[in-house]
Amino acid sequence: MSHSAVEVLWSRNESPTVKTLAFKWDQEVLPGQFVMVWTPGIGEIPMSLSSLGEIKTITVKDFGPPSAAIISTNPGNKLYIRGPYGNHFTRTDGKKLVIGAGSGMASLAPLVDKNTYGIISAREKSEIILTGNFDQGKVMVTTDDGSMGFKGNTIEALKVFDAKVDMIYVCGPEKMLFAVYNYLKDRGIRAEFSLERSMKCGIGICDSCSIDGFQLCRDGPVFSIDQLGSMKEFGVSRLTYSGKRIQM
Amino acid sequence: MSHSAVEVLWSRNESPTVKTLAFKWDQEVLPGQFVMVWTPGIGEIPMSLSSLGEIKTITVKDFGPPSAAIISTNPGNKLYIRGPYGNHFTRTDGKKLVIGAGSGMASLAPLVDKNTYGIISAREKSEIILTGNFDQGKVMVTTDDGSMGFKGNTIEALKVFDAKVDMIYVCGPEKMLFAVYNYLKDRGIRAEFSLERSMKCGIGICDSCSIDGFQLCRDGPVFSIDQLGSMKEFGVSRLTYSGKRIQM
Amino acid sequence: MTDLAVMAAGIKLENPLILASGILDENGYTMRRVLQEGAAAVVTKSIGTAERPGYKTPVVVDLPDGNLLNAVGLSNPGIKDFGGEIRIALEANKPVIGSIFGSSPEEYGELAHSMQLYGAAAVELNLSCPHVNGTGLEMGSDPEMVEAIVNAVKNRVSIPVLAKLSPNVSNMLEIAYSCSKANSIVVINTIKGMAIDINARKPVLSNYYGGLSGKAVKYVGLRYVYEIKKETGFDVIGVGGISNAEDVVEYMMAGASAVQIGTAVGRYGRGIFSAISHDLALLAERLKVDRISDLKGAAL
Amino acid sequence: MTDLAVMAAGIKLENPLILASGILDENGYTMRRVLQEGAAAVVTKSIGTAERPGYKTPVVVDLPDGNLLNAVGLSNPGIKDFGGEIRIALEANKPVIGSIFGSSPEEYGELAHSMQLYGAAAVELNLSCPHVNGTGLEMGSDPEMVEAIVNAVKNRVSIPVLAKLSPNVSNMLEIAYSCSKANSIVVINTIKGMAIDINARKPVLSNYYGGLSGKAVKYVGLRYVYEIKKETGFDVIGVGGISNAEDVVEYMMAGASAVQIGTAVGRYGRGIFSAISHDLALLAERLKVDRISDLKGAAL
Ligand SMILES: Cc1cc2nc3c(=O)[nH]c(=O)nc-3n(C[C@H](O)[C@H](O)[C@H](O)COP(=O)(O)OP(=O)(O)OC[C@H]3O[C@@H](n4cnc5c(N)ncnc54)[C@H](O)[C@@H]3O)c2cc1C
Ligand SMILES: Cc1cc2nc3c(=O)[nH]c(=O)nc-3n(C[C@H](O)[C@H](O)[C@H](O)COP(=O)(O)OP(=O)(O)OC[C@H]3O[C@@H](n4cnc5c(N)ncnc54)[C@H](O)[C@@H]3O)c2cc1C
Ligand SMILES: Cc1cc2nc3c(=O)[nH]c(=O)nc-3n(C[C@H](O)[C@H](O)[C@H](O)COP(=O)(O)O)c2cc1C
Ligand SMILES: Cc1cc2nc3c(=O)[nH]c(=O)nc-3n(C[C@H](O)[C@H](O)[C@H](O)COP(=O)(O)O)c2cc1C
Ligand code: FES
Ligand code: FES
Repeated sequence: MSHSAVEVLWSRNESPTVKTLAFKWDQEVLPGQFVMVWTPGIGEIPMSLSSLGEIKTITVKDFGPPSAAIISTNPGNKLYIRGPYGNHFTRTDGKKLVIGAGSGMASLAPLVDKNTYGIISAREKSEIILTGNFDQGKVMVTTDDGSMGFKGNTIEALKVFDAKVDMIYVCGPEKMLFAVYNYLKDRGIRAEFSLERSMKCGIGICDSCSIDGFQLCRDGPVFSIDQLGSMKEFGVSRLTYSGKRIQM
Repeated sequence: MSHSAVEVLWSRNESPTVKTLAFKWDQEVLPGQFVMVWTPGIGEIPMSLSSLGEIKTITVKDFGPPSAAIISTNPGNKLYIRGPYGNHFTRTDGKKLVIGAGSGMASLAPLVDKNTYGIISAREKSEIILTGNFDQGKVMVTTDDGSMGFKGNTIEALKVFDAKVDMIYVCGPEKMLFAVYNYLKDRGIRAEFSLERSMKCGIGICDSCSIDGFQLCRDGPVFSIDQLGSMKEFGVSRLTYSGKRIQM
Repeated sequence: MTDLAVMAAGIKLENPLILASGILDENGYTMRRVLQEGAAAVVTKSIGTAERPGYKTPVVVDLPDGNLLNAVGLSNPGIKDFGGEIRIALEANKPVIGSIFGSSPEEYGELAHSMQLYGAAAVELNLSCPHVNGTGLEMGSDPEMVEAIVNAVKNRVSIPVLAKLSPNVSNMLEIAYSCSKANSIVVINTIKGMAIDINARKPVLSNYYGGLSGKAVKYVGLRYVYEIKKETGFDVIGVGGISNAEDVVEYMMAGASAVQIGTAVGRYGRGIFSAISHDLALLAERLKVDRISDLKGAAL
Repeated sequence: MTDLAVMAAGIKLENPLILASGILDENGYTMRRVLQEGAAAVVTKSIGTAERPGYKTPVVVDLPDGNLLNAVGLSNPGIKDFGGEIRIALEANKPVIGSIFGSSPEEYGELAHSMQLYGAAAVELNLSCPHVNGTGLEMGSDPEMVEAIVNAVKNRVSIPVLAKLSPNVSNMLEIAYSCSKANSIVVINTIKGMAIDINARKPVLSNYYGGLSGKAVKYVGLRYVYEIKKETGFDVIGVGGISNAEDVVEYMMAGASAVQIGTAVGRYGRGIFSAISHDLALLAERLKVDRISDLKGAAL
């Protein structure tokens, strides 16, 4: 048996294109770790866990056929998963800020506690998800079109965010990560970034997820701001599913 | 690495045709268990361990090429062994009698303590081995030709042996075992017999060592008198190395 | 309670578990006991015309992780002296399948005929032993020879004929097609391999080369069962690396009508047949089928 | 201290450990890091003429006991876009061996020529991928085609040529002989296999069939290295199931001049190269040799 078959207990729409699915899986998972979710006949893709209790969840954006297939799994039906894989965010008791864009909020969700602020961005209102995880008044929303919250991008939000925090966690499209990295790099704040790459194997074999010789599926997906500093591929280029190098 | 390479520390002639070889092997072994001893290029045969301390020994009779090759292994050279295999004799604190013939004494040797009597048989004097393991006066020797001890066979010795014992352990040629079995079967004494068969694998795969569907290498080589009572092959027939059934 | 009975090669079996050829099946008393302890049928050791001692020891290498290498070398007493063993095995009142090896279609035919006379429920043609010259794989990699052997045997006996094929070939499918007259195809025999002892600086097996079996070959066996079933539609019996109920179900889903178990019998003891039967019934319940045979071909 | 340097296919290697094709070798930065972390050389992923996405996921199945099944499907960017990756890898100043696959001798020749231009220290011909039609094994099981490919490549490049062969054939030795012009024979590629998920009732790989690699195939690889070395005397590089220093020594004793490591890199991480080098030096001392190369062929 290669995958665990877990039954979907319930699902919930987070936005018109994002859905959370819940299942029972008796496995310890740390924030930032991911699973590979297989839909027989369609494909297998990496998914962060968006809650880590006895009942676990994934929060999936409808993108291509593999993610669409996961989203259309009804309660009572099975998800086929393997993992958990990868390293994890370093937890801290102090004051923290999470910066998430799009479905990137999924992997950040388990980090959110009473002491956590958030900056959540998306193109437009309907794509903003998981704001409810934060305490009242601790979350700042930005949209490209200003249809919700602040009109602008993550960096602009970051500039007006003035609370001092002990740790910043970031997840979202690499362009955003790169911008945040550049903004933070000389500011001496602890920060961890969860990256995305094409992931075929999840177990450090296929090289499709690598960045600067590190395998996202083993050495990542979470890297500290210092680690990113030495990477030549970060924000610059990556390999496609076939292995062709393209610019970001 | 399939076999453990153990260095022969010393060797000692027990008789013109029997030699004991000692080696260090960090492995718990119970009395009656055996190892497979491989001589590269020659063959691999089962050997009981004749002492079980930190320094272990095998006591080998020069029979065919495999046993001759083991015997000619000089101190400093290596034995290639795997195991231990098989079940073992049930130890008891009470008064015991060991009955050994020929190299059968090897597997019985670890059982001998202050409270143990022995009947050792062989065709002639030079084949009598390991008498020194017993306390003075507790061992009875018989030879077919009367060249040492009592002239006669094991059964005749058993008849004159009058001490009451709690357990009898027997090892030697099946003819002898069968005779002892028949002598003891209605006498209500606990007894265990270690059998011999051709042994190719030692791990319950090849069927060459089987008796009545039991594998000597796994279920044996030690069987209780009650187990032997239900066996149709015991003392009657066995398979040769090629698998041909021959009468005993 | 799940119904574990299956039909394989036209033989009704009380459960899908058959003892594979070459493991605990040269002594009639052992076969009888294996049947009494829960196997639905046994395949005998491969028997030839004349007595053969086989290779010198070591004839097996006990590998890690439930794998094994062997080169027993088709040791056998010769067909004339094997009837007695089959007679003893048959006392268990379950099917005994006679495995045979030869060097010509005629010889296979004669051996099969003797097996039928001895009361074998079927005959299994070993066309796949990887470590003996002049038989087994040497004949089994030539589709025309395979066809000639299968046809010769079919003409000589009325009991079902099983053709056991080797994974050590480029053209398994072509060979499978050449067995169209057989009642079932049995895959796989062992994969040719070797083990070296670094202290002795020598191959361990006296024959140097042997056959790999056990847990790791399951994935190779599954592929052959699946591919042959899918392409030819023939009855297929799966063998290779089976050691638990999940493995059995995987093979059945790949299209096997029954399975054979070899190496794991050594590893876990004869009790493996009743243990797997027990687990198989529970697993079938979990998979929501009443009859284990309902799972046959489910993954095709 | 033991001298770990070896000569393989005419290339001097600082230790006998090479990264196998298809594992952590499509991104130049990864190859560079693997070299910096202790591999003596890397073989690139097999590269063809045109870009290929390969198969849909799942492309691997993580099996128990250090085994793996894969059907990546020769995904690659196409030779034109691979020069940049090799350039990055070469920054480690160690040999980079370019693996290629094609569908004709001419195509192999062209690809090899590009690899030479990119600075590859040698070219490895993938004649053995078990799960893609029209290349790999399909060509690699025909001795005449293999000979034509090897000769075409030899005529086109001056760097050493390695022929990587498949274990999924009846006639490996004949194929090996047909590579007489190659500088080394690399064995083995993966063994064709399959895995089934009993809950999903489906083969796991999107391509259904894949290639088995990892610990269990070591015994099959050893056999091929030993047999080819013994019969042909050609230089042989061993690959299949190597995960520790003992495994390396077994392959070298069987006749390998160097070894490649694939699956175990995923299992134990890139650090496996330096870990094995360290253990290899200790093991050589225990075996009383000053140079690891003294063990080459010791079991022949
Ligand atoms: C560590 C990690 C965590 C993630 N967590 C989340 C999360 O929590 N929520 C979320 O919504 N997303 C997450 N993602 C992104 C997610 O895995 C998908 O990449 C994303 O959903 C793309 O959607 P898709 O696969 O449906 O779309 P597509 O664009 O259709 O395809 C991407 C996938 O399809 C296959 N594919 C692509 N191209 C080809 C081709 N040419 N030939 C064959 N097959 C191909 C591959 O399986 C590939 O992974 C995560 C990614 C990573 C790396
Ligand atoms: C559990 C057990 C414990 C034992 N303990 C001891 C002990 O402590 N001391 C002792 O001296 N003996 C012991 N023996 C007996 C020992 O294993 C040998 O069987 C005996 O020494 C015969 O000697 P040999 O193998 O040298 O002789 P041989 O008669 O030459 O050969 C027997 C062996 O040679 C091989 N062989 C035989 N016939 C053929 C053939 N036709 N073709 C190829 N190979 C063949 C096989 O390996 C076979 O086991 C024990 C046996 C068993 C089963
Ligand atoms: C020790 C041993 C002996 C074997 N002898 C035979 C044989 O005589 N005839 C035959 O057809 N297969 C023989 N085989 C192959 C098995 O029947 C079976 O095909 C193979 O071992 C794979 O199954 P397994 O992994 O369950 O062992 C033998 C296998 C082993 C391990
Ligand atoms: C994921 C994966 C991809 C592979 N891709 C290739 C390839 O592109 N070309 C090739 O010649 N071999 C390829 N192979 C085979 C390996 O190079 C190697 O021959 C095989 O895996 C056996 O070695 P191992 O057991 O150390 O992995 C691949 C193997 C794996 C596991
Ligand atoms: S996904 Fe294959 S190496 Fe990370
Ligand atoms: S020696 Fe092979 S079964 Fe006992």
